Amino acid sequence: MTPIDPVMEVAALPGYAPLLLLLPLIGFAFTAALGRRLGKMAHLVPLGAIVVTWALAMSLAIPALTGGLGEGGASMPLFTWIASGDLSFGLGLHVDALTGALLLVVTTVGALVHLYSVGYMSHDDSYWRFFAYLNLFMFSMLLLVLADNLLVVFAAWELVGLSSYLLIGFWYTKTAPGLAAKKAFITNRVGDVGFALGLMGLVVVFGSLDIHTVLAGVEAGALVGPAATVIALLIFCGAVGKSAQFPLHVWLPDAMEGPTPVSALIHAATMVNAGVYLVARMSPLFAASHDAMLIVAGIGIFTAIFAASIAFTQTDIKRVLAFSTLSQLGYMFAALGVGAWVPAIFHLITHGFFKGLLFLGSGSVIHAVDGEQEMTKMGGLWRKIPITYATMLVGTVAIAGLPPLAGFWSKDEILGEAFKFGFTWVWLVGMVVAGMTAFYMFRLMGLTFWGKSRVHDESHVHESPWTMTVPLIILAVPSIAIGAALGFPFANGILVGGLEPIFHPAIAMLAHEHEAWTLFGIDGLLMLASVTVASIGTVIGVRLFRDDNGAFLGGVTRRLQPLYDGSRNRWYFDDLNDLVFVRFGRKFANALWWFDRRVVDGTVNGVATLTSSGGRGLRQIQTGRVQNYALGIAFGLVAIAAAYLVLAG
Amino acid sequence: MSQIAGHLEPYLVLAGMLFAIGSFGFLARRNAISMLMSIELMLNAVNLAALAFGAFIPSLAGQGAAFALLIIAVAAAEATVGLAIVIAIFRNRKTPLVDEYDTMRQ
Amino acid sequence: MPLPDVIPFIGLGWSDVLFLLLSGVVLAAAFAVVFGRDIIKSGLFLILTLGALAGIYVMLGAAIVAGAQVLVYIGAISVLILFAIMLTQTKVAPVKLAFQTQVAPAALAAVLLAVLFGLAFGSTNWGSTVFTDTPAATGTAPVAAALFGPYLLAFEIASVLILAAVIGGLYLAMEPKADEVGEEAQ
Amino acid sequence: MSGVPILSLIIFVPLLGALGIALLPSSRPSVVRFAALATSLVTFVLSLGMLLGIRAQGGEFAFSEQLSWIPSFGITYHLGVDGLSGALVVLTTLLSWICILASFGPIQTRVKEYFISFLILETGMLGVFLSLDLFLFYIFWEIVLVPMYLIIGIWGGADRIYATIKFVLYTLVGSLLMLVAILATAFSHQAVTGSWAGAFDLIALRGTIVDPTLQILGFAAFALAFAIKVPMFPFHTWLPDAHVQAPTAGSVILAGVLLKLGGYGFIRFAIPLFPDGAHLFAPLMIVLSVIAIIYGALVAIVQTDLKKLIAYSSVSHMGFVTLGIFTFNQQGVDGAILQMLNHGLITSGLFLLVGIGYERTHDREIAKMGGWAVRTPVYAALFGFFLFASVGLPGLSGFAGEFLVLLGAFIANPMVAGAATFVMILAAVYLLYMYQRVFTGPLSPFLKGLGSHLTDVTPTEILTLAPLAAMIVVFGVMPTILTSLFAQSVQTFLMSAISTVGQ
Amino acid sequence: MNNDLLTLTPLITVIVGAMAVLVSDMITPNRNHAPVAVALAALGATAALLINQGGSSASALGGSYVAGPFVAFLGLLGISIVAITLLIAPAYLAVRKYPTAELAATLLFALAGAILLGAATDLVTLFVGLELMVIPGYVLAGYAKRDPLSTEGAVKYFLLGSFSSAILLFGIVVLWGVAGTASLSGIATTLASGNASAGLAVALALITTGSAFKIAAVPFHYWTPDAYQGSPTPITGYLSVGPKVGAFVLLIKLFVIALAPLAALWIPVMVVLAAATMTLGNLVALTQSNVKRMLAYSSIAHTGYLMVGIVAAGAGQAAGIAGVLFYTAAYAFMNLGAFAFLTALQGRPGATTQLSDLAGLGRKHPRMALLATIFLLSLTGIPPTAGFFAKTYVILAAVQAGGPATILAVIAVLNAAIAAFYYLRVIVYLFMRDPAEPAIQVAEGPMLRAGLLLAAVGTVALGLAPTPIIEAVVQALAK
Repeated sequence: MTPIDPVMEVAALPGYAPLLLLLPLIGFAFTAALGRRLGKMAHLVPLGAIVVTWALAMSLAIPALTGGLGEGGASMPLFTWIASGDLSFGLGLHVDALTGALLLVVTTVGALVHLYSVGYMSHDDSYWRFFAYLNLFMFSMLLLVLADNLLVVFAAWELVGLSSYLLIGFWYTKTAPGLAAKKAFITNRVGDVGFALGLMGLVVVFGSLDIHTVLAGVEAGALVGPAATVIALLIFCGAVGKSAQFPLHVWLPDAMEGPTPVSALIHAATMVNAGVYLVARMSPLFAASHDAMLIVAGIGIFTAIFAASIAFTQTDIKRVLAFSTLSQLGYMFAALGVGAWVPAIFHLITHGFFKGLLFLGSGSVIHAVDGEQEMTKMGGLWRKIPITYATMLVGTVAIAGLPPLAGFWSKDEILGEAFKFGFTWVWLVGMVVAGMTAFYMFRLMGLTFWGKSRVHDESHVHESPWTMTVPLIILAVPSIAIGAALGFPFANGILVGGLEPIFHPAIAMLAHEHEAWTLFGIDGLLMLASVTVASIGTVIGVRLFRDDNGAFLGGVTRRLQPLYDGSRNRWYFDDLNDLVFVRFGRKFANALWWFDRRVVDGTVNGVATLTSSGGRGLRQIQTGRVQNYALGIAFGLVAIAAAYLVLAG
Repeated sequence: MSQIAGHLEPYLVLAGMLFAIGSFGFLARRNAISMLMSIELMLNAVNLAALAFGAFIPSLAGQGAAFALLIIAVAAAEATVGLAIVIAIFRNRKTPLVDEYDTMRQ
Repeated sequence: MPLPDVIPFIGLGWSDVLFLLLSGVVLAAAFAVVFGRDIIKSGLFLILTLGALAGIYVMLGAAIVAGAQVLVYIGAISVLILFAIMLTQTKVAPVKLAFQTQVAPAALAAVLLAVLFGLAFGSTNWGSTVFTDTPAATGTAPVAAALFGPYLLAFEIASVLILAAVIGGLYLAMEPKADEVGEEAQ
Repeated sequence: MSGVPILSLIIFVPLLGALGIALLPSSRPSVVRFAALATSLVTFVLSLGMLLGIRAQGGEFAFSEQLSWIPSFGITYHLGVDGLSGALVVLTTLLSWICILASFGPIQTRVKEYFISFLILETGMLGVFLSLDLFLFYIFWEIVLVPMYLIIGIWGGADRIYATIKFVLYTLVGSLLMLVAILATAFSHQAVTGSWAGAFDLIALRGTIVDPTLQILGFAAFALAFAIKVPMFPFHTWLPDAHVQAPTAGSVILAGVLLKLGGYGFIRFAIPLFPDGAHLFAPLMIVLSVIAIIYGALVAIVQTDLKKLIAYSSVSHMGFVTLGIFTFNQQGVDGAILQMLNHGLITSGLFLLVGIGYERTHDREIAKMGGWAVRTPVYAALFGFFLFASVGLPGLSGFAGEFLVLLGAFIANPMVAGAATFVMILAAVYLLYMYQRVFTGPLSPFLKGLGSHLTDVTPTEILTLAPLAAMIVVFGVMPTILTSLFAQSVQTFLMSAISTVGQ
Repeated sequence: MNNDLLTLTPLITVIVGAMAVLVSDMITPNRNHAPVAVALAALGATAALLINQGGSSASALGGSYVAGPFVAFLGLLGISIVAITLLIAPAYLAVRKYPTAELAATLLFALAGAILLGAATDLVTLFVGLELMVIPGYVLAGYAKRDPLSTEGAVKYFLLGSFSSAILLFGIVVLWGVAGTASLSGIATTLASGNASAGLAVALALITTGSAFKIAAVPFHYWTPDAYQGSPTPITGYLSVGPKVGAFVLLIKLFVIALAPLAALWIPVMVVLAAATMTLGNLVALTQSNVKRMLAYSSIAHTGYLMVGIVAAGAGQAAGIAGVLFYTAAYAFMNLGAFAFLTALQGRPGATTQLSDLAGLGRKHPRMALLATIFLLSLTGIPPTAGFFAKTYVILAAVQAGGPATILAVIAVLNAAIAAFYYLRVIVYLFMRDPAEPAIQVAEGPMLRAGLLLAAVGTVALGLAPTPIIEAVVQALAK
């Protein structure tokens, strides 16, 4: 249990690094305390805090990604959090390329969502509360990515869960958000149990939860075999919960009950990526267990196709996006599973931007049609809200994986490496999913913007204020360019350069042979294939939904009724959960409750009644008649005499 | 030569019998006065035993009588109080049958 | 001619006969006391029992106790008893009035006790002297010696005891005054 | 400072206050109230002073006082404090004044008697924590019963008499057997050393009890007494009844301090005196603890009464305490003690909040509530805060204790930890399920019916909750404040807990 | 002889006091307080003499009376019992038009008997002393001679009492015959040498039965509830402690001293009796709705606890006797206190002592209720009261004795838990129920208050600072 010293030399973080955490925290505390009195001014402090945070974050992220901080990254110990005997868990900050990648997404999208919310939430009574929660989330999320100790990561893990709970349940006077919030928190907790147990395992093995100590230990081969598999999978449980992978995916679609900016920030761009981050961060641990990798890949790719198949038939605009998020996260896990760590993070970044964009766009749409989310009640909106339309189109193309937009680059790398590392099945499914993605995204576009309008009162439909459109436009930029920016030239763009060292140990452990990237070779073919699939999906989608041909669609639906219903009802998975956990769980708990009252407490009261009834029985011998008493005495005398004679022998 | 009267045991056995008879009377008779009589029988049995011991156990020579006299005195005192109590309750209850004095029970 | 000190054919001494006779009377009379239905007769039989016992006391050489027996019991106690009988005005009683319902178990208990005493006293070795005839009559001297020696205190206290009993008895037996009312409640 | 018998002061100031109050006219309840508050505040200040002094003083026990009391049996009036008892003492004095303040409104009948009982109760509890003489400890242990009996029985709810008698009898059965064990222990010491000197003295007795049967039976008797107090499954059923019937302050003290007496007893007396017995029984205790943890949580899910729900959550949370103690490793014990203190802060807060709600609604039926947050946002927020603390959210004090206990359990036996960790889910289930039904959604007809009576928290009420909330945050961020405070005690405990035959 | 008289002075003073009481009553008839005053004076004088005799042990009349710390302890205990009884009784008797003179005199006679019991060294004196203590008890039980219940109780008490006296006496005589001596210590030595014969076994059985009756041990307890319920409440108080103390002195002298060599025989029987006694007493008390009768049954239970001490003593633990003595003292104060409380509640003739009568007393008469609570807690055995320490003492002795005694100790504490239920139920009625209608009339008066206070002080003092008593007890045993 003696800690193993980190192998890589670590630089020191600049002194202002803690501000990344303090600013949002202060913003939260301030707004929570005084926001109520500030009315419509309540956003100033939180927004300011986040903007500054963004600037600071960039000043760290960019060097980190471009190797400016050195391979080991930079860190700064703060204070000991929990200490017991020879174990102590300290809070410290650490920034390296991986952190940088996350900072990039988190702070950028975060800042934009704050700005966006100024407009989106302007009519809400508890405006201030929303911004307070947002800052609390930013604090937690940044703590999660910056922490250098897994216990702190776990803490942040729970805190983002809390913020997510608070924001999903933001409109607490309605019933649905309350339920959704509860569901989200509890489902996450299921994963966290595994996470916690995994951490305990690590403590027992390494005597520390300091990330570098642990990883160094793993790389030194201190953890192998079943133990490695078990611990890796336990930690993966946490990721599955937070990143809403099958079977813990159920909370994410419901989470759409929260305000749309929240969906964009937490449930698309940042928090749900925490799982990916964690697995990537612990890459050597997973690399140490082949089985663990397989399971990660399996769950990832299954979630990808499973969610996509559901997204096909959803009519709530935000739910479609939610399922597509699941699907895309599945992609990332598949990538992590096959050992394509860099592409996974790459996809995390690109997805963060374009999914954020899509969600904010959908928010703008909903805003435009007075909170309507059913796409069946939209249509033909492109003229009314052109900016929203344009930006969302960008996002759609990006996610569909059509070159040269962001999605194409990351998705292509994932599929490519999956194939090259011999995970043909992952590759195949991935291709299919790529096509499906393109299809359902254009279905979304079609139902929302094209064809003739199904909005009941068109007069109200209006473009959103600049506070909302500006973020859309800003986000459109990375959705278009960041793929190329980070991913070109192929297989050794900036990102690869930055992240390679991070994953080097893991890659080394897996010993994947890496031959050079060849445009006119296997890589080119794979690229061609993925583009083709995406295009096919796109074409079908556009073709079917460009203008209403309900008749034809109805026909198809009818022919595939069972499949359609299954997909529409999320393959009945929530009903299964409800049956097994809620219904049976309640029955079981009630049984215990009965047991508690009747058996456990019953015994206690039983003893009491027994005693008193014994008393009632015994008092009968007091007949009130002297001679009965005397007879008792006489026989007592005889008995005692007999006893003595026996004892005396 | 005597076969019986010269030995201690017969007297004790006689005392035992008398004691048993007395206790039977005490247990079986309903009338308080009869019960008092039975008690007197029992006390006399004790007296007999005391005297017998006094007569046959060398170290107790002469003490038997003294003990017996004390017992008689005690018996007299008991009887006095006993009768007084009987009279008192008879005044309240108008019956000497003790098994009817069972207001207090359980 | 003097009597032979052993009765021919039976082999018992005269004292034995006397003892058997007296104990026979004692037991018989005692039975009569506890079984007789007429309480007055019971009283009289009690006197008989006590008288016979006095005889046995004499045989045990305790004439003084016999005397006290006659004086105290056959005098005082019997008189008290008769007095009580008058007071309670109970004449001959039918069996159900004379005897408890628990007569059978009572009999059982008594028999058990009798057997117990009989066996125990019979079988025990008391380390007692055996006399050719009845025990020698101890004069009054040793009794007095005992009473005014080791038992002096007991003797004095016995008088106090009787005093206390008399006081208490008087209090209880006295008629309540007119102005005093009864109560029934505890 | 060492000249002043500060521990005796701490113990008996409340008693003196009670006597003083007895002389006050019952016609002036407000005077009585403030007299009680003043007394408890003085005690609180004294205890804080003591806490600061502990570190300064060397040795295992600080400020110790020892006076001969019943020399014929070597029974002495022996007090002493270390980090562990010091922390618990401050918890007690803190909760005491909070409870007294919280009783200002609710208690309107027989005010004088109420506060007298309460101060006597405080004396009893403090005495238990500060006694180092088994006999003295037992006396305080029993004294605690009486005022609690009255507080539940006189100022309690409809079914109070059943509840209070159950509470007292249940506790008595355990403690009386403990008395026999105490005497047996003392006698064995006398038999070995030939003198009564130190026969009842904890420090003198530790490690001297060699007789194996006494080790086993003695531990069993002590453990029963403490298991009932904690309460461990299956001796817990008095708790829900007592909690539901007790007045708010009663529930707070019950959950905040009385349950801790059990855990403290294990650490201070049962295990150090009978390490062999402890090791023999440890597996059983661990199993029972895990059952309590899971079982309490599951049963809590289906409760329909707010107080009952929290009562069962206490069963679950206290299961962590016993689990941690019987891991016999640093993490487990550290965690157990943290858990005791934090449970004291958090659950007390929850009971206070339930009481505050009861003041408005005169009801605790979850089914009747709903959408409460609509009317009283601050109340709802505070409730949420304590609730998440109870869920064990990192950053709030609940987490550190639970994690360390689980870690300790994992080190001892991963299976056990695996089972116990599931309560992370269940705790979230029963608490959030309750919160969602009571506070979120549209305002329920029942609450609507209350109209203007459904006011938000008053400044006084906030004053009772603020200190708890503050400490929950502070100890959540820096639990090391506490762990370093009682580190020494834990070391000594682990030393004395080493079984002479166990290993 | 002169010396003897000096030694006997306490005894004589009590007896003379009794007569003086009667005389004073003749001089000033219908003056209820005069006799009490005289009696109290006599008690005071006796106490002074006893204290003066104190530790030094002297024997009189050829050793048939041995004064010393043991006698002093018992004497003072008896004096406090009688004194408290005399303080609480007059108010009760006055409203019911019963005289106090006979009460005072009778109590003093009984006290004389108790002192003699303590001082006796031979069977004969022991028996006479016992009778002198017991026979006045019959009178007292029937003291409310116009009250059918009182007389009924008296008849039962007397009949069973004299029956058992006969049994005990028979046993004593046979023992006397077997041992060939009346001296207790002499008996011990003879028995130690010889082996147990059938006759001896029977004697032992008779003695066990007789004394078990006197202490009201199951199954010889039947007289207790009826006699206690019937007697006038203050007198019940006396009966429940005075004769009980005496009876346990008898047990100590007969079993622990004279029959010690036969401990192997009688300990098992005592263990069974003790267990049965405490259990039955508590279980039945549990079902009583009349507080007075409940206390009667509870006194049976306390007999059981006291027997634990006897068993321990039989097993050779001096602490056993010490425990018994301490317990008797504690029990005297707390139980008399409880009955004094009931007496106060019966300010009106015809007032009952049902639990329901106590409802809500805590509001109307807080002080009275507080005192009652002290006595009840002490009876329950909650520290820091006399009752707690008494229980602890005998249990400690039992634990020391080990073997069956330890099991007995466990049974005892479990019983204590049962007992807690019915004692606490009284407190429930006092404080947790609404006042009963019509409200009961509480008797007042300085004497009553003094009696209550005396009992309360004793109860608390023996709990908080038991040391003096313990030392007195230990010294009393150092012979």
